[in-house]
Amino acid sequence: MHPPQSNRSVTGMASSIEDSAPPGRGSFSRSARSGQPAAVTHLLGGTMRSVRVLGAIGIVLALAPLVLHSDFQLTFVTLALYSTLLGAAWNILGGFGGQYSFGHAVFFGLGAYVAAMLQVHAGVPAWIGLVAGVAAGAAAGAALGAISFRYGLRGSYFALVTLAMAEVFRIVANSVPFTGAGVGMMIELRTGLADLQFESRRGYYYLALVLALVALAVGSWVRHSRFGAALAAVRDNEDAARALGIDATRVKVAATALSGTLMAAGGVFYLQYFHYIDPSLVFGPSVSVEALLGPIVGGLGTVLGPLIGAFALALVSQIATHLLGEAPALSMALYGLILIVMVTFLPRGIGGLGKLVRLRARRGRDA
Amino acid sequence: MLELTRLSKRFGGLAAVDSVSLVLEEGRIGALIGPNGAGKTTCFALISGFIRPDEGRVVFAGRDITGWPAHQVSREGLVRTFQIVQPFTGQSVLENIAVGAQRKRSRAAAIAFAAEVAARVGLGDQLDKPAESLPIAGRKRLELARALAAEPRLLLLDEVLAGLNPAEVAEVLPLIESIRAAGTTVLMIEHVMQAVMSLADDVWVLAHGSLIATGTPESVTRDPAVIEAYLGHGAAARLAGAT
Amino acid sequence: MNSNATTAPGPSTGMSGAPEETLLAVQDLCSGYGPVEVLREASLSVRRGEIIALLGSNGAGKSTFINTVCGLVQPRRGAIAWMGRDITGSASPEIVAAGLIQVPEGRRVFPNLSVLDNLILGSYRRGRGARTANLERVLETFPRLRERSRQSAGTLSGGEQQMLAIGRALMGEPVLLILDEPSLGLAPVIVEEMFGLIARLNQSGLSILLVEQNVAQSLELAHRAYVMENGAVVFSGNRTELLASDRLRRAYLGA
Amino acid sequence: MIDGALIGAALWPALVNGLTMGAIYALIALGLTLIYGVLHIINFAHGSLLMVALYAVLVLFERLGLDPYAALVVLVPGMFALGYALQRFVINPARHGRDENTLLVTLGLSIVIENLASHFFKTDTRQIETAYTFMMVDVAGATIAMPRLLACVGALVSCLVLAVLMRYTDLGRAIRAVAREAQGARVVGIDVEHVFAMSFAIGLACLGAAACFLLPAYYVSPQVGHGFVLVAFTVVVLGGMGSFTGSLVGGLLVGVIESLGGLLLGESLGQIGVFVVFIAILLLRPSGLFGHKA
Amino acid sequence: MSDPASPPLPALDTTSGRRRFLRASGALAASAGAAPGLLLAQPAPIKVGVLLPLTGAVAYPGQQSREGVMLALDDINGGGGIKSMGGARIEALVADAQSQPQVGAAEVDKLNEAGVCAIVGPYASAIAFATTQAAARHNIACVLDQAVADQITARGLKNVFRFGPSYEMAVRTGINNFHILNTVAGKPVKTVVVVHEESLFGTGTATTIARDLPALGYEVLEVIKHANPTRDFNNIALRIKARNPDVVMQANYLNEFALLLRTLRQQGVRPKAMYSIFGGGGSNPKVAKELGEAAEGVLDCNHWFNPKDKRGPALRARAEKKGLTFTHELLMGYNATMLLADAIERARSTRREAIVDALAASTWADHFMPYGPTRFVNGQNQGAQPIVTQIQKGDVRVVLPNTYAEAEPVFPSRVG
Repeated sequence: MHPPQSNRSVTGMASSIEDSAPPGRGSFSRSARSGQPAAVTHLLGGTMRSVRVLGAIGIVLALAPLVLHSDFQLTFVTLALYSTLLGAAWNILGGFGGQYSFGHAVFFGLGAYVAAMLQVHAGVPAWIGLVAGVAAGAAAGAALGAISFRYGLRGSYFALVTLAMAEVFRIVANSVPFTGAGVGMMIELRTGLADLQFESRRGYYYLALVLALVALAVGSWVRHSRFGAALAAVRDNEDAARALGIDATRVKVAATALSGTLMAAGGVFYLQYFHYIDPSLVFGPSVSVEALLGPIVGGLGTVLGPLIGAFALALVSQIATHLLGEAPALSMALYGLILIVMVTFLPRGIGGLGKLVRLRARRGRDA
Repeated sequence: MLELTRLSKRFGGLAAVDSVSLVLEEGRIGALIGPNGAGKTTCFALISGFIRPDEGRVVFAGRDITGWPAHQVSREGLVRTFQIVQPFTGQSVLENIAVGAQRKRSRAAAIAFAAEVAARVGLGDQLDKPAESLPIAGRKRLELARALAAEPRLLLLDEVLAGLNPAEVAEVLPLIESIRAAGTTVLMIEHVMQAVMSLADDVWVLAHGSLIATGTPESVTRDPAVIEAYLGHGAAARLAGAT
Repeated sequence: MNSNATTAPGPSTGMSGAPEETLLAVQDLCSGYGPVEVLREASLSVRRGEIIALLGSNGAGKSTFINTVCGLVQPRRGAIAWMGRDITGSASPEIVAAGLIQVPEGRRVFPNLSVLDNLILGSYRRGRGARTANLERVLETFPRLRERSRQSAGTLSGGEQQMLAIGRALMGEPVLLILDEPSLGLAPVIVEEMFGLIARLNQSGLSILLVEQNVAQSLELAHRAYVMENGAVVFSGNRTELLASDRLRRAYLGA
Repeated sequence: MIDGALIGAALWPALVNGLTMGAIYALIALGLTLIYGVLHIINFAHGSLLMVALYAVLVLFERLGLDPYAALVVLVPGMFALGYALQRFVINPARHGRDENTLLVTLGLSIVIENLASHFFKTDTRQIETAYTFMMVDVAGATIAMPRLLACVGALVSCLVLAVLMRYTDLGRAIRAVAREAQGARVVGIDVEHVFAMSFAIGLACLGAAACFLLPAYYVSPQVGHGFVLVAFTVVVLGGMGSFTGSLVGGLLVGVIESLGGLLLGESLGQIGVFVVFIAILLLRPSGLFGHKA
Repeated sequence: MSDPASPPLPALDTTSGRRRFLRASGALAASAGAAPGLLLAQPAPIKVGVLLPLTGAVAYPGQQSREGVMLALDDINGGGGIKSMGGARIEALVADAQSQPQVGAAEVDKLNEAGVCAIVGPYASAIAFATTQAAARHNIACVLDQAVADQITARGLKNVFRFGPSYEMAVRTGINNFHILNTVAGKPVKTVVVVHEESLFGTGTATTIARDLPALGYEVLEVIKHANPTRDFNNIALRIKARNPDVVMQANYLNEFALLLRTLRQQGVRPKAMYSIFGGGGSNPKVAKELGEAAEGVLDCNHWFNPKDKRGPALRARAEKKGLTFTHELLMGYNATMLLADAIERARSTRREAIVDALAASTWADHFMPYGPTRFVNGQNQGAQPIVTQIQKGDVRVVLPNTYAEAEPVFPSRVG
């Protein structure tokens, strides 16, 4: 697999966060305040724009429960945010870093299991479980990255090794006694903020919102930071990056660790929400697939891609069910079909749509 | 600034670079020339840490950097460009250059500095263009700008003029001269002899992996061995006869 | 590169007996990759029986020109006529079938296939009937390939790979053979052989379009030459005219 | 769990079992390695397509009374045609030169196929019983069921047929050529797009053959493919992506590793052996046992 | 296949990221034709959620259960609806949990919004953990069709009711029943090998068997765990052959059960008996038919109806007439629905609290299961028990306990 090209823009809100040039100003123009070229001010302003857009999204979503009286709608958004979290985690490595993992369940499962084992075996409070689970994800990310990238794995080889790693973890979790083996683990029902379990849907909603926003913010940081620039450089051209003094292996390992950290948070959230985990549920391939589907559909390597992708997929699923609800299998097949059609006609994900439109517009003007 | 001692690299029995030794003094522009396939680019890869030499030493600014990984060589201040330009596709011109600039700077400072460098190489009005949309000349400039943004002490330029038309070449020549004037030592691989003639202080001619001539541009271009290496056996005599 | 053929006989300068039929006529061809336009209105023609040298510095657009003519790169503007027929935009299998075959830069032999299989694939667009005869002829021309016919192509030396690439092209019964930098990276003695071979092929009736760095030797052979700069043809003429014009020195040595 | 005498006695039969199972893996992986080796795509729909073939064999058996082995005559060309159409009209148009798109499309395909299967065939497990289901053959002390032995022979023959096809036909040569040197292939006039589609088609034809040999010894359900996908990938990586000899040897090896792993570590934990080998190969010799260096 | 406490290996790809809305389903049509006279005065239908895995890894048992629910609704609505509420029909809102807990939980919220008064489902324990809790927030009664994991009813949730035996109860009964079979036959069986699948259901069963059997005088020679799926059972068969146990006890899913059975026969392994607990294979008429000889004599301790009550065989006949395989999932889906209908009848209301209270106070005895009157403690029906069936002459026959037996057990049965 080749490194993906970064999509520098996404539709709607996203374009304001990414790279749309200020309207009415050519690239020659200098911004009045700083005397710098517009492109510079624009790029420098990326962080602020991200903060603003994410802040706006955060505020809207934080206020949403006031409008969303229906529990179902609340759950729908909660699960879409949970999906966003997984997607944003994967996007750090897969989107910004160009390394496709098919085994992000490793980190997810580790986060969930570490948190569960601490709570069940050691009676540790859930918050500490969260921290420990997330730390485990970071450590696993660093280890897996170090092993894979030290050996120079890339493309499909990296994808396959992560896939196999997840299987190994699943089998081990299935076999050793302290994970409860195939029986799985169940945490005690104990609602309260201290236990990270909530009586009402809103509690989980806000937990998911905070985690998703943090993950998106990390994505935004990566997009606009030195580290992210190095990561994107390695993705786009590893040799050129090395020639400019970037330690490609270290950058990729760090990205894997960061990605693993966020993914593990997703695992802990799953545990706190559903209280029961078993090896197939948390180390199974469907977790990995859920993590990669959103960003690819939404726009790889963009800040808002995971969010757009997660919500779009959730909607597509609803539409499919709405159309063919009588036959669940058929509606699922329709979902798959829509996925294929989307890939065929939106090759760069929904995020690529904006770029395409602008390109067409520019061409139109030229003609 | 740069000293190569009996540098050698073989690929499957074939000597790509065969015992090359040279010394480039600080503040000079050196040129490595020779026909296609002579081993020039391999030589660059050996110097810049992309390939480990089989034998020989690379000493840069008094420090033995033989076998160092590429990113560390670059951090020492020895930065190369690529013959086949390697832009970070999908990123804008400004972003591309900023990657070079960010080694010693914050992201914001790197971006600001990148804009300055872009202006120096004549890309000041293309900052927000996607790198892959640049024509060849633009890409070459970008390649140069990115390396310059890393503020090298020694810059290795691999055919930075190839594919440019004479007007474009004429624009880039002063640029390279100004790089040297700003204190950067330059070693270039170049086919465009016009550039070598007007820029280089020292010229090394490589053919089939070995050095066949060393000297000033004037001396090497008159060297029959060099002409033969370039234009083929007997070319020197024929050209002389024709003109 | 038969060792028997060491010295290249010079071209039949007056082109005596060569019919004036135009095989290939390229008019104002433009093409490129993505946003980059490489070819800018390049024109060229080849008559039957000719050896044409296409010269120019690195990056001048020679390979792009060839690839566009052979249908590997989509032309954007301009016209390509082959034996009087318009083939602009035709797919490469069709063009190969019509007898316009190139030996690409870097040889591009199939490293995982045996020498024999490489050659057989050369006649992919030809009937099975012709294959045996073609194969016999090519192996006759390249005894080295016969010796190594069972070996995989990846294990051959550079020179042998170049022979194989030419042999493979000959298997397709070309009318016009396009050679893209055939001497690249070869030892001088092999280069000599190479030019000898090209001359012999031409004498046997094959028309040749030769892209070469080795200007002197190319010009020895060529009936006419074109010089490209920046995607356009800036000069065309015969050897004497070219050497007189100083265009070459400018193109290669810049001085 | 570990008992020396028991293991000693079971070692030979376990080895034979592993080899027969491995032959089936090899056959399934053969298609995958071809598709990977030539098109460089990871085909996530491979398992689902195997499932389609298995259902086809089942339907032919139940409705028309066609013997599974006789069904080869229908399945091989049928799956071939399906493969050609899929690559030409579904996978290729969506690719846009981006590997992640291929990934999504094959993923989408597998979702579509599996759910259509569960809709039309229901979700229960189906198996067939033939006259030879319980026929046993003695191989130097190890007893093997006839369908398994036939599957093993079938896999070997299929590998051989494919090897001959690859070695001695123009198409085979073209496929091998395109796999490594697509530009060179274009130069000699090979229609590379057509070769891509043919490779996919042959890959699926292998699945068709695999299904005919597998069903009498196994079962089919809409999810039956999942159990084989990862194993098939392991075989492909072990043998070297794109290598047919590799996929045969890799399949047999994986079968043996799995069988011995099960014998020594238990059938659940024993699965880990395969993946450990998988990871080790990826790290230490990513070109596999027979693959070319990347 | 009996209740998997958790679904086996989730689909590689198919089900991720999907959220599904419910749909109203066919109960309407079923009742419409039943009593045309009542149509005019028909009160508002009573909405009941049917939440089952209809796609994904455990789609088959989920769909089977749904068929049972639908048959029950036919009976209820065809029999005049809920009489205490003026003959109100029960309308099923079917939702697909896609074999995933998170989807199941989300569906609960949707069912809540659609105004269901109770939920039947969700077959698998792993999904039930999530759905019962989600339902608890809305105080919606959850009538488990299977979901046998004990922990589900041990969390103090007031809204959860399991009509059938829990997993612990079943394993205990299973072991006792086996001991009875063996004792009556003069104790021909002394040694046991246990084969089980690797998830909650198989592992838990095997652990209990291995713990409790020695106390009854059996020697457990080996406990063999296998993955889902296991593609090749030859090694396991060889191990069993080498151990030469008197009986092979199994706790696994249908696919592996059938493969093992076939392989044992191929390898000529013939233990004196094959006995599975919640194995499902031994009580599946399709397995009995498809595997023929190989399945003959297999014993299963599982959910099954009282064959002496005519309604059981009648239900089976009806299902088979519809082209369905009659399995215990279907049976338990039917029962859960009937239990709920009884509670609604007594609650005289669709108020959720009323239904929860009615269920908790349930004394339902008018069923055709081998249970006594219903009595819930912490949501578990105390009288529930599995019974032992045996495949005899290609069909499933109840052989123990004697009260319900329709045939003499063949023990030892010489399976193989």
